[in-house]
Order: sequence, then C-alpha cells, then structure tokens
Amino acid sequence: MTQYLFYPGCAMESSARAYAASLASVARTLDLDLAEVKDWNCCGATEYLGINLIPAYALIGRNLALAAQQAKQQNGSGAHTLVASCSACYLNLAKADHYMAERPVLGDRVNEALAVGGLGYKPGTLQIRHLLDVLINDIGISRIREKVTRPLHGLRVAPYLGCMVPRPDYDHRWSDHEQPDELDRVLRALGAEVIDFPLKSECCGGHMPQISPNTAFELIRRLLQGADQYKADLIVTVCPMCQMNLDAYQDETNRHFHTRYRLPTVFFTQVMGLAFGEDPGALGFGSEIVDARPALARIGTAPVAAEPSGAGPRAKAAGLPMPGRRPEERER
Amino acid sequence: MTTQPQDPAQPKEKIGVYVCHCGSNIAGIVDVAEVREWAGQRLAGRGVTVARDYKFMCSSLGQELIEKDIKEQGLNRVVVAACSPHLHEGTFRTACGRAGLNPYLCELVSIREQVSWVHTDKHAATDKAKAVVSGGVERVRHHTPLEPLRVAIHPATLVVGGGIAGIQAALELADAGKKVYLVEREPSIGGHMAQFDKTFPTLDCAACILTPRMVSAGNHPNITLLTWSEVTEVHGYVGNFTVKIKQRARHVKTELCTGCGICQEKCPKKVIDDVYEAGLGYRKAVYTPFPQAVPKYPVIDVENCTYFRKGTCRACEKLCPTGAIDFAQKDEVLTVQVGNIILATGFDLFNPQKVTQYGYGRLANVFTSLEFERLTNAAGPTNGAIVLRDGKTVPKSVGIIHCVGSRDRNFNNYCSAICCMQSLKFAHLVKERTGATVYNFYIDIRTTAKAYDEFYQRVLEEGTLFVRGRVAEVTDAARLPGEEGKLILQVEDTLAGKQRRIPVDMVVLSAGLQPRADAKATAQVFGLSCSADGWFIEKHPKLDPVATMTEGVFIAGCISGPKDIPASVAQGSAAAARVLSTIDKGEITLEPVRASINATQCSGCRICNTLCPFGAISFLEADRVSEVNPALCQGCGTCVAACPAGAISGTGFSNDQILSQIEGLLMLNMEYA
Amino acid sequence: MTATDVSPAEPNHNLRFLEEVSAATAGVSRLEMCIQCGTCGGSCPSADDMDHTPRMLFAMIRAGMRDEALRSNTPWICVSCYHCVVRCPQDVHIADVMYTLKSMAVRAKLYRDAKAPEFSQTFVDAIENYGRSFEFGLATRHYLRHFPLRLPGMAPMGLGLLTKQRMSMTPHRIDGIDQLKAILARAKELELTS
Amino acid sequence: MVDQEHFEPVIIGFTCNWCSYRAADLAGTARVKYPPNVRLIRLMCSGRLDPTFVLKALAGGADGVLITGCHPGECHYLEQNYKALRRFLLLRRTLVAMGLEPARVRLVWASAAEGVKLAHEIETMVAEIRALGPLRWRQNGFTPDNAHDAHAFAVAAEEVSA
Repeated sequence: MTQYLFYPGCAMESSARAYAASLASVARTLDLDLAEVKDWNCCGATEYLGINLIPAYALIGRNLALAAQQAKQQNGSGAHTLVASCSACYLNLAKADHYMAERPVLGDRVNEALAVGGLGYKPGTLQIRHLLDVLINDIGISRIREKVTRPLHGLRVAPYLGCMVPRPDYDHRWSDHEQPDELDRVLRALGAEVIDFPLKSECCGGHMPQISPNTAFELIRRLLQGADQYKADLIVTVCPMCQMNLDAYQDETNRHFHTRYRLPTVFFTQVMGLAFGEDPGALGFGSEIVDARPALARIGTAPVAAEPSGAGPRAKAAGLPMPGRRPEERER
Repeated sequence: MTTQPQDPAQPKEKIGVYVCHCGSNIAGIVDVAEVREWAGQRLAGRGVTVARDYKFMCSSLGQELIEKDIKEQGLNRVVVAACSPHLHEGTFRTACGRAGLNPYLCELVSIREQVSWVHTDKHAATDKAKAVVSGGVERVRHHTPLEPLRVAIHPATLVVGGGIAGIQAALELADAGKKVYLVEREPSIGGHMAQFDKTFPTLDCAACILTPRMVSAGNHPNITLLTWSEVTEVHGYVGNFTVKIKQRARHVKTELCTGCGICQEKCPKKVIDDVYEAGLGYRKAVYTPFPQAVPKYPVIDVENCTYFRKGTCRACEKLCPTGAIDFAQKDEVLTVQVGNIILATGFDLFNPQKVTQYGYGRLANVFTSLEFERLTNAAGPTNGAIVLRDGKTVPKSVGIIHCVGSRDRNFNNYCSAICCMQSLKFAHLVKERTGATVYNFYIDIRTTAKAYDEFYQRVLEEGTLFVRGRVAEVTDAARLPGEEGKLILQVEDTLAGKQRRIPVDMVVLSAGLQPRADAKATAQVFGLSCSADGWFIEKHPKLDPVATMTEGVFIAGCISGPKDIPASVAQGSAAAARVLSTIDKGEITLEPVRASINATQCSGCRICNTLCPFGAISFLEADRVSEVNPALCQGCGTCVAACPAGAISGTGFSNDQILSQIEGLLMLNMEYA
Repeated sequence: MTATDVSPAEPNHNLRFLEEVSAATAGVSRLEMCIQCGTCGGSCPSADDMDHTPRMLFAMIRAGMRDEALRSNTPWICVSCYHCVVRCPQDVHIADVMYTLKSMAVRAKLYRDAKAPEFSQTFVDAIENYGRSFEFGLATRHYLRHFPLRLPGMAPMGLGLLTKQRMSMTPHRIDGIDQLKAILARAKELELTS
Repeated sequence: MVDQEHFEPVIIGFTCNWCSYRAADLAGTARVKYPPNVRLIRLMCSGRLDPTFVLKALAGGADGVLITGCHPGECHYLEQNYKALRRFLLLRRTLVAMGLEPARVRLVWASAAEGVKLAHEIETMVAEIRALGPLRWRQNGFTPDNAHDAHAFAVAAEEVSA
C-alpha cells in the first residue's frame, strides 16, 4: 500500500471536522495510507505573507522540512508525496517549494532561518499534492466507482473547487485553471448528477468576512445564485474555507441581500463516504449550519442521468455544429 | 600578380588588416585604434604589412582604401575585422576582386555581432577583438585563390501550398514562361483566403478577386496542378532537386469527371467540414470543398465514405453520369526535377478552446474568427446570414475580442498582425448586416498599413463601441438583472478604470495565427529550420525575407509569420522574382567549398564513402582509391575530418586554415600565460 | 539603461519604487512587463470594492506614486483567487505583489483602515504563540473590535459552530513551539537585512 | 587560490555556418550579453570537426572547447551533426581517459534562432570552467606534438564507429 505524508491543516481540527472524519472513513475504504506530519504548524493561510516575507516562508518551510525528514525515515515508495486537504495549505506548501527553487535568495534565507531549529529543506524533495489529485490520479476513478454501494442517483450537485486548488498550479497537475473537471468526474463516479457549474473555481471570499464583510457576502451570493440557477441540491467542495463561507455565512448573506437561498455545502469526502455506504453521522453530516438532510433525502429518487439535463440556463443549441471538445480532454 | 623580392625572414604573405568602427557599433566598446596598432606591430611578423581602422569599412571610401592598398602596396591577403561574414563577406571580396586580388584571399572576421554587441567590458572586448583578428590573419595566410562554383539551374520550380501566396508565385513564374509544379494538400487550391467573404480594408469580395487567380493557375499551360498531394521527399541541391510527391487517390477519374456535382448531391454521408467550413458547416464524403474549387473534380474522403468503411453504398458510382467514380484508385508517387522550391504552406488558426475563460466549445454562441468568416460568407452554411449557433436568431449585440491567443505568454507571445483589421472588418459587417450593437475589446489598435487607419476611423464613425481592455472572461452565469440568457463579457474598461460586465448575444474571438501543426516535419523535409515559436526562418529578416539558409529554397506568405493578403501576395511575387533571376541566368555561383581526395595519400579504407549523405564519394576499384564527385559534394567537410590518412582536403576550410586560426585565436592567451 | 533609471532632471525619487517592490517580492515581480491590458482588473472578483483596479495600481507603482499606492485598499481587498495570475498575458506576479504591498503599507503606516492588517496580525500572533491558528479567539477578538454591531447578527452562527464543535475554545499548542519561535525570530532578522 | 580568483578561461568554440554561427550573430543583433571568454571558429558543419582541432585548441592553451551544431534532424547536410555527435562522444571519452574533466568539452545544439540559448550555454560553460581552474596542458608537457598520438587514437576509435 502506498503511503503518503499528510498535512491536515488547522481547519481540519476545528471548523472542518466533518472533512477530517469523512476523509478518515474514505481513506479506509480506498486503502489510502495517510501518515500525518508530526507536530506540523499552521501554514499561515493568506495572512502571514501580507506581513512578512521570509518568516511566512520559514513558517511553511518548517512543515516541509519536517515532512521531508519523516519521508526519509519512512522510506515508503510514495512517501515523498505530501498531501494536503485544505486548498490554502496546499497552495502555501506548493508555493514555498516552488519559490524556494525558483528564487535561490529566498530559498537560502528560509534555510538559514530553519537552521536555527536544526532543520532544512531542499526544494523539490517533496511532491506537494492536493487530496483530490491523489484520489483521482493515484487511486483512480474506476476504484472509486468499484467501492460505490449506494449510488447518489437523484442528487444534483454543484462541484465547487474554489480558487487555490486549480490555480496557480505550479506543477501543472490540473486539467484546467478555469474549468477543471476532476471533481466532476469523482462525483459522477458516485452516481450523482453533476451540473456544469460555471462558477466552480470562483472565489468564496476567503478571509473577507473578517475584513470586508460586504465584499464577502457578494462573492458568497454569486455562488449561491449560480448553484441555484442550475437547481443544485447540494454544493460539494474540497476546501474548508469555501465550506465555511458558503455554509456558515449563508444566513448572513441572505439577510444582507434579502434572498432565501438554502444550499447545503458539504465536503466531497462526505458524499464519497455516503456513496460508499457509510453512516452519515460518522461522516460528519449534521455539523453543517445549512441542513443537508433535505438534499440527501433525494438520493435514490431518480435514475441516473448520463448528462446533466438542460434545466440550467444553458440550453443546448441546435443548428450549426458546435466545436469539438479539447483534444487533451478527448485523450483522457 | 607580380612576386615581390622577399626578405627570407619575412613571410611571403603581405596582409592588410582593416578594423571597422561601424560608427559607434564597434568603436563604442572595442578600442579599434588599439586593435589596429596591435595588429600592425605584433602581427608584422605574421605578414601584416598594413593595418588601418576606418569609420565605415563597407562604405565606398572604405572599400577604396582596401583597393588602393592592394594596388599600391601589393597586398596579397586581406583581413577585415567588422561585422558578420553573413552580412558583408561578399562586399569585401568584390572589392578585392576589383583591385585584382582573388576574392577568396579575403577574410572577414566578426568583431561586431560576436564582440562589441555581446560584451560590455571594453578591455576584455578589445582583447577578444585582437584575438579574433589574429585568428583571421593566421587563417588567411593559408587561403588559396579559388574560383566560384557554377551550378546549372533546372528551369522548373516547385511551389508548395496553393494559398494566395503560392498561387501568386506560381502565376508569376508561369507567366514568365517557366514550368511550375503547384502542390496543394487539400482537394482545391485557394487556402484560407477562399474561406473569407470580404477583405480589409477595401471590403473587396475575397472570392471575386481570388477566383480568377485560381482559375488562371488551374488552366495555365505552364502549371502542373497537383492537389490532394503532399511532398514526401526532397533530394539534391539548388539547381537540381529531385522531389517525390504523393498524390492521394481522388477515387475520381479526372479525365471523365465533368464536375457536375451529382455525386456530392447524392452522397448520403454528411461530415462536419473542419477545413473549409472551419467546423461550422457540413460537406459530403465525396466533395469539392467549395463551388469555385480548382480543380473542379471532387475527392472521396476515404475515412468517412460509407463504401470504404462498410463496403456498401456506392451511391456516387451508380449515379455518376460519366462513370468517373473509381474506388480502386491508388495513391501515386510522382518524381519531378526542379531547380528551385518555393514554400507557401501558410498558417493554422490558434485553437481558442485553450483559453478556457472565453468558453469556446462550451458556450454555443462564442465563435472563432474563421467561423465568423464562414457565417458572413454568402457561400457559407448560413448563406451569409449572421446568426447565432441555433442557425436562425439574429444577434442584437456582438462582442469582438482581439488578441485571442496572441500577445500572450501563456499561448503565443507575438502579435498576429491581422487580428486588429480583421476585428474591425467584423464590426463593420455586423453593423451593416444586422444593425446590432457591436463592442470591440482591444489592448492596442494596430492599423499600420495603407488605408488601415482610415478603416478604423470609418468603423468608429459607424458607432462600434470600443472598449480598451483585454476581456477577462466570457460567462453565461448571470449575476445582475439583464444578464439572463446572455453571454457576459467581464472586462476592465481601462480608460474608465472600472470593471464592466457587458451582456451580448454573440462573441467573436479574433484568434491569432500560428505555425502549421506539422511545420517542423515540413522543415525537415526541405532542410530548413523554424524559430522558437515555430515559424520558418528567413535568410535575413529585412534584406532577404523570402530566401532561406538553404540555397534554392524560398518561402512566401504566412509560413514565416503572420501576414495579411497584400504582404503574402508581395512575398509570392518576390520569391518568384528570386527564382526567375537564377533560371534566366541559367546558373548560379556557389561558395567553392568542396572536398577533394589526394589519390597518392588515399589508403582506400573507404571510411569516407559511407559518411557522405550525398553519395558524392565513390571507390575506384581499379585504383583502389576513393574519389569525390564535385558536382555532388556540398562541402560539409565531414569526410575531411574523418580521413585517417589526411588524404581529403576541403577548400576554404582546410586543416591548415583551421589549425592556424586556432593558433591565432590563442595567441593572446599565450602571451598572458 | 532601464526605464526606471532616475535621470537627473527627474525630481521624483520614488521612480525606483517599482524596483523596491520587486526586491521585496523575493526579487521577481515582472511589474515592468505590464502592458496595462486590464486582464487583472477584469478578472478580479472583488474589483468593485477596490480603490484602484490592480492594473491602475501597477501604473501608479511605475509612476512612482508611492504613498498613493500604499494607501490604496486594493491589496487588502485582493482575495488571492489567482484568476489574474493565470490569465495575465505577461506573467506578472500579481498576487505576490499584493502581499508585498500589504507588508510595505504596514511598515510605512500608510494604510488607514486597521481591520485587515490587524486581522492578519492577530492571526499571526496566534501562530507565533501556539503554532496553530485559533479561530474562536481570533474571530471573537476581531469582531468585538471591528464589527460590534454585527455581532448580534452573527451570534447564532458562532453559536452554531460552537455547538457543532466546529470552533475550539482553546488553542492547540504544538510541541516544537520553541523551535518555531526561534526559526521565526531568525527569519525576521533576515527579513530586515533584505 | 589567488590564481584561481583572477583566472579567466579561454574557450574555443566551433560553430556551424548554418545554425550556431548564425545564432551567435543573432545574439549580437539582439544585444544579448555573454562573457567574452569564448572565441568562435566557423565551420561549414559540425561534421567538419576534426578531433585534432579540439586537441590543438586544448594543447594550445584553451581551457575548454565548445562544439555546436544544428539540432538533430535539422542538419543542413541532412545528418552530419549525428556524425559530429558520435565523434564528440568518442573524443570526450578519450580525453577523459587522458585525465581531462568532461565539462571542458561541451556539445550544444543551437538553431539559427537560438541566440539567447547559445549565450546562456556559453555563460554556463564559462562559469563551469572558471570553477575548474586553468587547464595548463601547454605548460604541463602536453604538446601539440604528442597530440598527434591522441589524434590517431581518436581516429582509430572513429573507425570503429564509422
């Protein structure tokens, strides 16, 4: 079994406990061995870089150094891959690794700081990957499909990645920066009806609820509006920050705009666990502020649709031929 | 030449060294006076009798200086330290020739491209210039008088690519009475121009001006038109190329076909036409791409033909009134001899599906520029009606995005040159035919050729709304009232300094031009090279834009970079003129760089025989030695380098010349050590 | 030799501001490559709330308008969504520059609205003391200070998060906190010498 | 080493008339900067490179030799750059056997369009050789005379491959 180093990030211990619980369950089902990096620290989110450059990278550098050290001890075949489940953590780790290599001045300073703690990190030692990437490219869609015991037929889901997974994508791991289809493919394998959600990589507002709430509410509103236009039952996300903003601030957003959206937002590992036949409680369902139960009740109510139906605003045009899909996509 | 009485200590060479300032180009970095003085003093023992520096050696006064010294001081070797030999070698050789010195006793060494322009340290640059001069002096001592090679030119020419540039080149040559093979890979000539409806800035109908040219090319007694064909191999050299052309089976007997069109009318198999209709329309499995096609004979597209796929149908065969359909036809390979080749293989349109944020391929009413050309073309899928993808709705508002896939480091970093004018033309056509509101989104408006900016003024006057800003995204996710069911262009209006969302019914992407997908393979067939972005490289971008580094192979049109129709036509004519001048002379002169074998030294080991890719070396069984055929030898020197007996020598690049140059280049090194 | 060289006739000493910004962005910003196409300003999801679009801000940096640029709320409204970064035709490192401008503004004490800098600082304080972030303490402190009027409205949400155990009442302190503190202290020294 | 600090290597570069010499010209026209330590010789083809030239350069005081040619598949003379490659590999093996650091003899493909690339390669090579220090073949008794033996050796090796 391939072992991966795992960086959970702070949210997994608090606001995203449902993510942690469901990931643990899914990992068991899929034989995914995630070894937590020992004594990891916060990645700094989007805050530290706005204050200090070298300390911000040194903060991330400590995690990289610890992970690399642990990888060396474990010697497992996949142990040089560091998996992050949170988008901001994933980006920060990947960015530090990338910039330390690309800008030697930065790399040298970070290592100089790490040396005080008896640590060091050679950029490129670890492959930094997001959990979704590992699930789709290492575990594979077919294995995920095999494990489905309770297909999510009848559930219309909006796949929502947010920004920091497909962008800036230093290692070219994602199918697209704007309309990546990885999450769609996983959800489709679970039997869900996946809407072609045009806002799938738009921003949830990040830390804006704390800084400029009106800015945040508008970004949240756009996403809710978009998912609603496509008549989604549920928004499925890969990021604790996105889940928090769409879920916890949905009421406040409704109040602000006098709207009445009720769109439960859950983690993709939660719906995976559901499709794998796990008990919803064990997957962290119930911890969402916008109740997901009405949506989940739809499971099994409709036969699976091969393609999303035309219920969204984008009606299929008849008449002149449409251009073919991208050649890269055809290959896959 | 008279031999002067010699001091036995002095070498017999009398060398003049001329150091050029090139204004400040060289003199700004290299201390030319110091180089001149050093050469005059330190290289006196190596035969340098005259050393001068001059502001512009290539000026007539500079050349006269050399000529005067040759005549008055009896120089028998000349070294000019100036620009690259690729620029002015000919100039100084000619000057020497005028003064009665064999031109090949002159050596041009580069202290501009390879010294002053690339180095910043004046002292180091001056030192390097001295070393380079010293290398030239040592080398020139071993020069021998040579005569240029004369090669006969076969009077026929191969033109590859039947777009407007290729057609133009073929017609120029044919009209001058020369034989031309015009090879086109599609079933008809015409190229991209045949897809357009109107041409900027005059709004001439493209077909009206192109069709007569196509017909002339098709009927010309001097033009052999080979459509549905591709060049597979090229052998030989300037003057005498042997070219293999694969003619794909048309499955139509051209001698019987009248071009009546019944076969394509009756063919039951509809195929999306990705070439001529840019994917926006259909053709049949047996087809001529468009009504004015030249030649008029259709082809059967084997990949889509029901008979070839399933063994049944044969509708075309049954219904053809002249029995011209021939399913048994096979591909043929033709071999032709030509003296020159003109490549005019054109461009591909950038595929805007790569710019995901513009939604092409996902959002139905986003069109490419070529699709839009087909929409506006009276012969196109909508008979010229500008409508949405549903085939009927006339848009009330249209957004045209410039620079799609151009001027973008994520895709193509260069300006595609035609997109501004093309986008302005589109704006005009939309206005004229639909009265819709038109927005043009641009970074910069580049209207640099004749009557182009006037056209911009006209489009402004017509009320097209210009937004200076590169569109960030095209989306159908409505956010504000009025956006539902529309395509929303989100953009920063950089002149207003505000982000705007502009809902429209139709978006046209002015996609850039890029090299043909198979440009690299084509380059290899013809022994040419492409630049980093994939365009073919000219011999000189300014002074020799239609020649290539391969003698006898010329390029015209978009093969070397984006061009509009006037520029492509001009290049077609220019390439033809270059070819004509050599055909009319009957021969061209080439560098006399050739290998020869000294039979007395040859051990007959035959190593060289297999090294020559031109088959220029053969083994004489009778004498047990190898021999070089100078007509086939191209002068690469590989055999010279490989001969274990040192029996092969190469003119212009002999071992003595190169070894001495190495010594000369290292002279300064020795002094420092 | 470059456009940013200060000619003697140019009285504006801030013409080197662009170089200063680049240096503080670990040496590379590519701001000098900006062609002012507006792709960034068009892509920005929060542009409506910004004083200047990113493009304008870059023009200001190039013009040496140091104080105006550092007073702008633009970097603080940037949500780090990286749309501009992947779309920029000139590969300008926009998001990195935004972080740089924030830290420069804090140091220059030019940005007037304290909310964002203080939020970042509070967040960083928690990290520096515990090694992990501390959402509950952070959110309450931050809200009490900046949005007291919003607190009643937000209370149910906070309560929801608490009852659903999505906020911890106590921060988690990592074992190697001393090591981390030492590393960060050294990093700060190195920052000062850059 | 004090000597090392002031050491400026001299490199002889062999260029092909059709690609790399033009790349060098292009670097010039585009004013791309690179260190002045390299001195170029124009050949018609990299296939013309006689191993003797390399030995002569090294024995004559050069600290390194740069060999450049057209990219594989782009040779002006169809395929002679492959022969140059073969020859280069043999020659370098021979030189290494004679105690030479492999970095001193470098083969680079550069098309006529790759001025920047060529400049970059020169820069890298100069840095590498500067780090290696002077070759001093000339002072250390390796003379052009016994270079002929090496030439014979190289040629013999070549016979095997030809």
